[in-house]
Amino acid sequence: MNLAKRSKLIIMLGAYLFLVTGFLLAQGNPSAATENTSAEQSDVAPVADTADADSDTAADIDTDTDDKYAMLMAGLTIFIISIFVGVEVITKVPQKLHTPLMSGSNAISGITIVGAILVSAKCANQNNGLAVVLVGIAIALAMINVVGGFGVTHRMLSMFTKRKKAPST
Amino acid sequence: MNLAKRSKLIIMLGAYLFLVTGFLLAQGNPSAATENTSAEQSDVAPVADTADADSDTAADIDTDTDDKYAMLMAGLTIFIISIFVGVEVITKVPQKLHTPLMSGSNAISGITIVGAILVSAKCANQNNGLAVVLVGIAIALAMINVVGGFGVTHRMLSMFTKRKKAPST
Amino acid sequence: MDSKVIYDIFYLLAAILFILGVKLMAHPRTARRGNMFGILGMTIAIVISVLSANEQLVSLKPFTLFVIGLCCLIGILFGGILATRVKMTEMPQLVAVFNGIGGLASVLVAGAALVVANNFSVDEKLATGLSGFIGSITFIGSAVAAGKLQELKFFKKDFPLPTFLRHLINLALVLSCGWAGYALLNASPDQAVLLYVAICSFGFILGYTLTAPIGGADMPVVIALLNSYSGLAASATGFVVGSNILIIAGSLVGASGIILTSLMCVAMNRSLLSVLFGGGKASVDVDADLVYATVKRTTADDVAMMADMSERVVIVPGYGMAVAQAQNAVSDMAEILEKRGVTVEYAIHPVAGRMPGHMNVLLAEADVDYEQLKELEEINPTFDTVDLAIVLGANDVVNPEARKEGTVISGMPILDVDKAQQVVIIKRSLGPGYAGIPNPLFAQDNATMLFGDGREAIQEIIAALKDL
Amino acid sequence: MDSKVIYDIFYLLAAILFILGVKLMAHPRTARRGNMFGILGMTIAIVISVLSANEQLVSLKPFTLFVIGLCCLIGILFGGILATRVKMTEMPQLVAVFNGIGGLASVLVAGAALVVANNFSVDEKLATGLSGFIGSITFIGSAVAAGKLQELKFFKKDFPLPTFLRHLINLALVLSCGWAGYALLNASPDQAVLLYVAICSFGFILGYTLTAPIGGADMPVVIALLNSYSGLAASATGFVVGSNILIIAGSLVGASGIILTSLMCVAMNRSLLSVLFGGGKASVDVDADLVYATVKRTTADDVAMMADMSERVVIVPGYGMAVAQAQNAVSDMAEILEKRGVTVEYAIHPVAGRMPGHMNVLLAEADVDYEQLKELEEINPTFDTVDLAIVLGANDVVNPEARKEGTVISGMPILDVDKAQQVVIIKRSLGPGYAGIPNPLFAQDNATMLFGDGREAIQEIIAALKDL
Ligand SMILES: NC(=O)c1ccc[n+]([C@@H]2O[C@H](COP(=O)([O-])OP(=O)(O)OC[C@H]3O[C@@H](n4cnc5c(N)ncnc54)[C@H](OP(=O)(O)O)[C@@H]3O)[C@@H](O)[C@H]2O)c1
Ligand SMILES: NC(=O)c1ccc[n+]([C@@H]2O[C@H](COP(=O)([O-])OP(=O)(O)OC[C@H]3O[C@@H](n4cnc5c(N)ncnc54)[C@H](OP(=O)(O)O)[C@@H]3O)[C@@H](O)[C@H]2O)c1
Repeated sequence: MNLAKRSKLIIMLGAYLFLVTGFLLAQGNPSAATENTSAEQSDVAPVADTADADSDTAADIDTDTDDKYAMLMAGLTIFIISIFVGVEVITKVPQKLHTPLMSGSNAISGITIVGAILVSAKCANQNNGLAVVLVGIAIALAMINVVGGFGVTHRMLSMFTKRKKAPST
Repeated sequence: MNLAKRSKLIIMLGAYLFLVTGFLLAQGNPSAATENTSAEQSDVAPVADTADADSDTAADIDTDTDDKYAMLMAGLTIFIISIFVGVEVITKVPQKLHTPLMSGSNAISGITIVGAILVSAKCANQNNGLAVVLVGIAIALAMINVVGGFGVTHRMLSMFTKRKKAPST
Repeated sequence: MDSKVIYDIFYLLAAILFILGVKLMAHPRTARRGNMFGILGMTIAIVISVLSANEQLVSLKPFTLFVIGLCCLIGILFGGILATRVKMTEMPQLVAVFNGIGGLASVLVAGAALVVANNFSVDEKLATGLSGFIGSITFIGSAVAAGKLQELKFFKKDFPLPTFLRHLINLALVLSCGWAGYALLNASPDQAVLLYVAICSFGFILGYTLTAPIGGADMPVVIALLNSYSGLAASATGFVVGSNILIIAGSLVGASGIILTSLMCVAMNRSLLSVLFGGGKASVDVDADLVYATVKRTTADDVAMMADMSERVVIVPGYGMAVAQAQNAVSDMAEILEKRGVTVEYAIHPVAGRMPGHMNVLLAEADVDYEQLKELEEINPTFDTVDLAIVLGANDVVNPEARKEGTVISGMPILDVDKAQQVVIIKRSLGPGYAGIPNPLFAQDNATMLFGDGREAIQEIIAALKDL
Repeated sequence: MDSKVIYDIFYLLAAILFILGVKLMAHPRTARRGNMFGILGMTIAIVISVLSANEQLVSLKPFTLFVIGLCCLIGILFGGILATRVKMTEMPQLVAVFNGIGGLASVLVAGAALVVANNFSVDEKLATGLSGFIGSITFIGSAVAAGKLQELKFFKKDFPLPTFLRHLINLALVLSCGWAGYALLNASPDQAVLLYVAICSFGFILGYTLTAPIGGADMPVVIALLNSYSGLAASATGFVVGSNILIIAGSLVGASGIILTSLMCVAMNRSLLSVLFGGGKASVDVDADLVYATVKRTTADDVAMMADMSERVVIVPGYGMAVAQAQNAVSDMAEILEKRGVTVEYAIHPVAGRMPGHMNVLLAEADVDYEQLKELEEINPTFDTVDLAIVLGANDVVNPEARKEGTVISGMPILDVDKAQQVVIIKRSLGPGYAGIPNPLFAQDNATMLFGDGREAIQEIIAALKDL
């Protein structure tokens, strides 16, 4: 148990450092940042890029990139705290339920279907029918994951709750 | 224990509903939203308000208010997940450590000092010396909370770890 | 931008340290490390916030930095004094004081943010209002609680208004706050500040009217609840200034306070509502004289003799031990008994004393090994093999009435002291405890009373033991 | 704006339902409700996402909605078939298949998002790259794992390359991915798509080269790890499309997978690295013939007699029970014995079978009451009061060699079956189990072997019991 606890800690710190270094790498790359801005300027839709120029001096004005950055940071925060919740909650699941836990959490990972559906709208708005079909495949796959995972978990758990039956032969 | 568990659930759902209704109330109020925009226009610094007008039609452009909203939502998410972490972690603290837990968590609530320091910069940038002094008081108070809380917790916990000494008389 | 990234990562690290710190509180062995994690996290957060404030400052720079530094120093000074000087028996009050201070800080920060804000959105205004409301209630409520626990005169007098009127006033205040908060959402900056002041004023009054009528003994529940509030206020402030670390830390504290509150209520078998708004306590209609007709007295010499002849002695401390500050004497007595071959344990009831874990802290202060402290579930099944139970200033937590229906403590789990071979109860009189009802244990066949102040009585027993 | 608020609140609700769902998995009684919470959360999330997509659609609206609907139906159909048709013994493979499917979905979503993105920031590109990388490894890795567990021919043949070259290839692939990912950050939209395809291709190859050399029996660990990866891929996708619910749900799954992985490794007393990159298994240098010199055989009739005369029988199932699909026969046998007044229990080792909780699921399928299933810590101290232990297709988990130093299973906690009065081991031969080493238990004085397929042997015992 102590070993498990220590490994938990290490895993969490590891995941954290992993993300953070990757992120720092991306941010620390100045050419990336410029490329990023220029990509934004070639944007079809009118983005408020003018504010970008003088934003660095004024202290409390949120610019577009600042906000994107804030969202990323919030996402990272959510990610890490959720991992804590996950670790706390999952270590309480007893051994005998580990197989249903595995298939159930598997089903939850089918949440990509939400991402797929959201992206499908963007694809359609660019009149990219092919992209829509590709995303459609993703939706189907994720749906298999969801339905199959929850279904099989339910099947297993139903067995767990049943009481002993009369002998079959 | 079962009662405690159920009350936990209720508490969490309650906190959630509380926040959500409050929030919906604020959002659902159209006059508030307009007031909000006009306040923004009277802003000293140049904010990219022009983008606001046509932003509702284009699908994937983030506007200033949209981003503020997204940040709020992220904050709410972080709040709720942190409450889950808190509940999971704190229910594991044994009874005998409840007094140190109370004073320790008390010290953590002194985190407002960070808010105070951040706001102090804004106050100073507006040349509002009085506001700085007010925030200064907040800093001092929060610091008392932090130092006192952690200090007293440390004092208590040091007692817990000591082994039995020789009789004093 | 680059430094902002680093700052934010450090804030996140601080949040992680807070969570890990609380996690490590789960065991006495690791708890100290947990506190250190908390200190480290807080230090990181403060340093980072100063750095980022320094970066953002464009005017009044030296002045502001000076104010920040000075105020930090003042805070460290006073906080340090409080932390080191205050007696362990005054812990409940101290926690209340810290709570109140934290709440006031939230009020000030949110207020200042509102003053200097130029484009607060609706939700930020909502958060500001909440922060002011919760913070101000916490401030005055905690002050009242601390005053009551310290038994200051001012807080002792009964609340003059009848219950119904009180509820009406509270309702009116809450509604006023709600109205002010609603108006705040649509207000212009100048109006907003005025409305905020109004909310806080209502909050201050509410803090008094809500807590003043609650009995001093119920204060621990109130303190835990206010602890939770101070966390929520910090969270709300986090929404105001847009800082995730405030949100995370605040919600941790909020969760901690509410859990402790509910644990206390469960252990006392009372609902939170009955604690806060009264109505839980029935009047005493048992005749104490009748109950106590067969009470027997004993002397310190006899107790010493009994203890010396026992194989297993269990000490049951209660609020009276805290009042008499008898923890060191008790620890000494236990030591002497152990040297004479007697096994000594302590039975700790979850709500013995006046705050959760109260007895544990006091006994730890007196260097009692925490392995000797047994919780209720652990020791109750073994009470029939106990030769002598010494009840020291405990009353309700050993009252067998709790097993009956229809008393104010019905359903509260108690220590089964009455099953021990011999019971000695040390207290100053036959007066009741916190719940205000007589205790039939005192009149039981196997029970004898040793009247006197807790510490003096124990010291007499020690003297008698040394003479044996 | 208004509908967005409502959507987001429902997303948050879905996230809460996921967390509560996993929380409720903590007990068999509430686990089914937990699964329902998960289903509810997922339904809410999907419905909300369709609503919001519908709102955002400005062109190709009917087509897109049709595609979404059709694909959902296809998914439901196939998912439903898989969920209801697959045998319980094939659960590990099925979980692997689902994992792989989830990984591929992440790859496709992140790719599509990249194709249609017009202003991806650096961090979004990073998240896209990660999503593609993790997702593609998960996809092929899971396919290989499923194939090996299903014992498909294609996956059976040994990996042709020597270890050193293998490591070199893996390193080269990882570095290529790293390079492509780095280039992606600065790339123009068109280049970005190409680079993304490159990352995924490398990821696919890596998925094969990493998992192909791992032995079939180590697959469960790999599957749990890939489960974790599929969650991380979903989280990364969440960063790409800017959706908190993906981040939360993904990190829950990520945590779950990694915890199961580490639990399995701890229970097998092996490090994750040795599982993934080999090197953990020593060659067998114990002479099996010598160990098995004193092995005694028994017959089904004798076993039936012994069982009938016992007061307490413990059944120790292992991987062989799964292979023989003997769970129903076992349950029937236990029922008959119980009718004859024998107490029957099951001793479940943490890594018995080929995935965590494998035996529990099989026995639950056979309607065994979960109260009868005892975990290692619970039953080990009582083995000396067991009259008869029936080891059914278990080998490593009852191998006393684990108590010695220097064997491949040294340090792994085992079931103390050898302490029972009588032990009967049912298996087809004296062949080794997963760890590949002989088991001295089989030759012990109090042990007898019943050779044969697990189910047939049990059925013979049942027949013999009925004849008694
Ligand atoms: N721990 C918590 O968190 C918490 C929170 C809220 C409420 N409470 C309540 O507090 C009560 C705690 O029970 P308890 O048994 O510990 O205490 P109690 O029932 O309040 O009784 C304390 C006893 O100590 C005696 N005493 C006072 N000063 C003394 C002194 N100097 N020397 C010797 N004896 C002295 C008093 O009797 P004399 O006056 O005759 O000496 C009194 O009967 C419970 O009813 C509980 O519900 C606890
Ligand atoms: N549970 C997990 O999560 C997990 C994950 C990874 C690895 N593992 C490993 O898997 C092993 C599990 O141990 P275990 O004791 O359950 O299994 P085992 O050690 O692999 O032994 C299984 C035994 O079952 C017998 N068997 C196979 N088919 C049979 C049939 N049809 N009828 C009767 N017997 C049959 C085999 O002997 P014959 O060929 O002579 O019949 C074999 O010796 C451990 O070493 C563990 O480390 C477990």
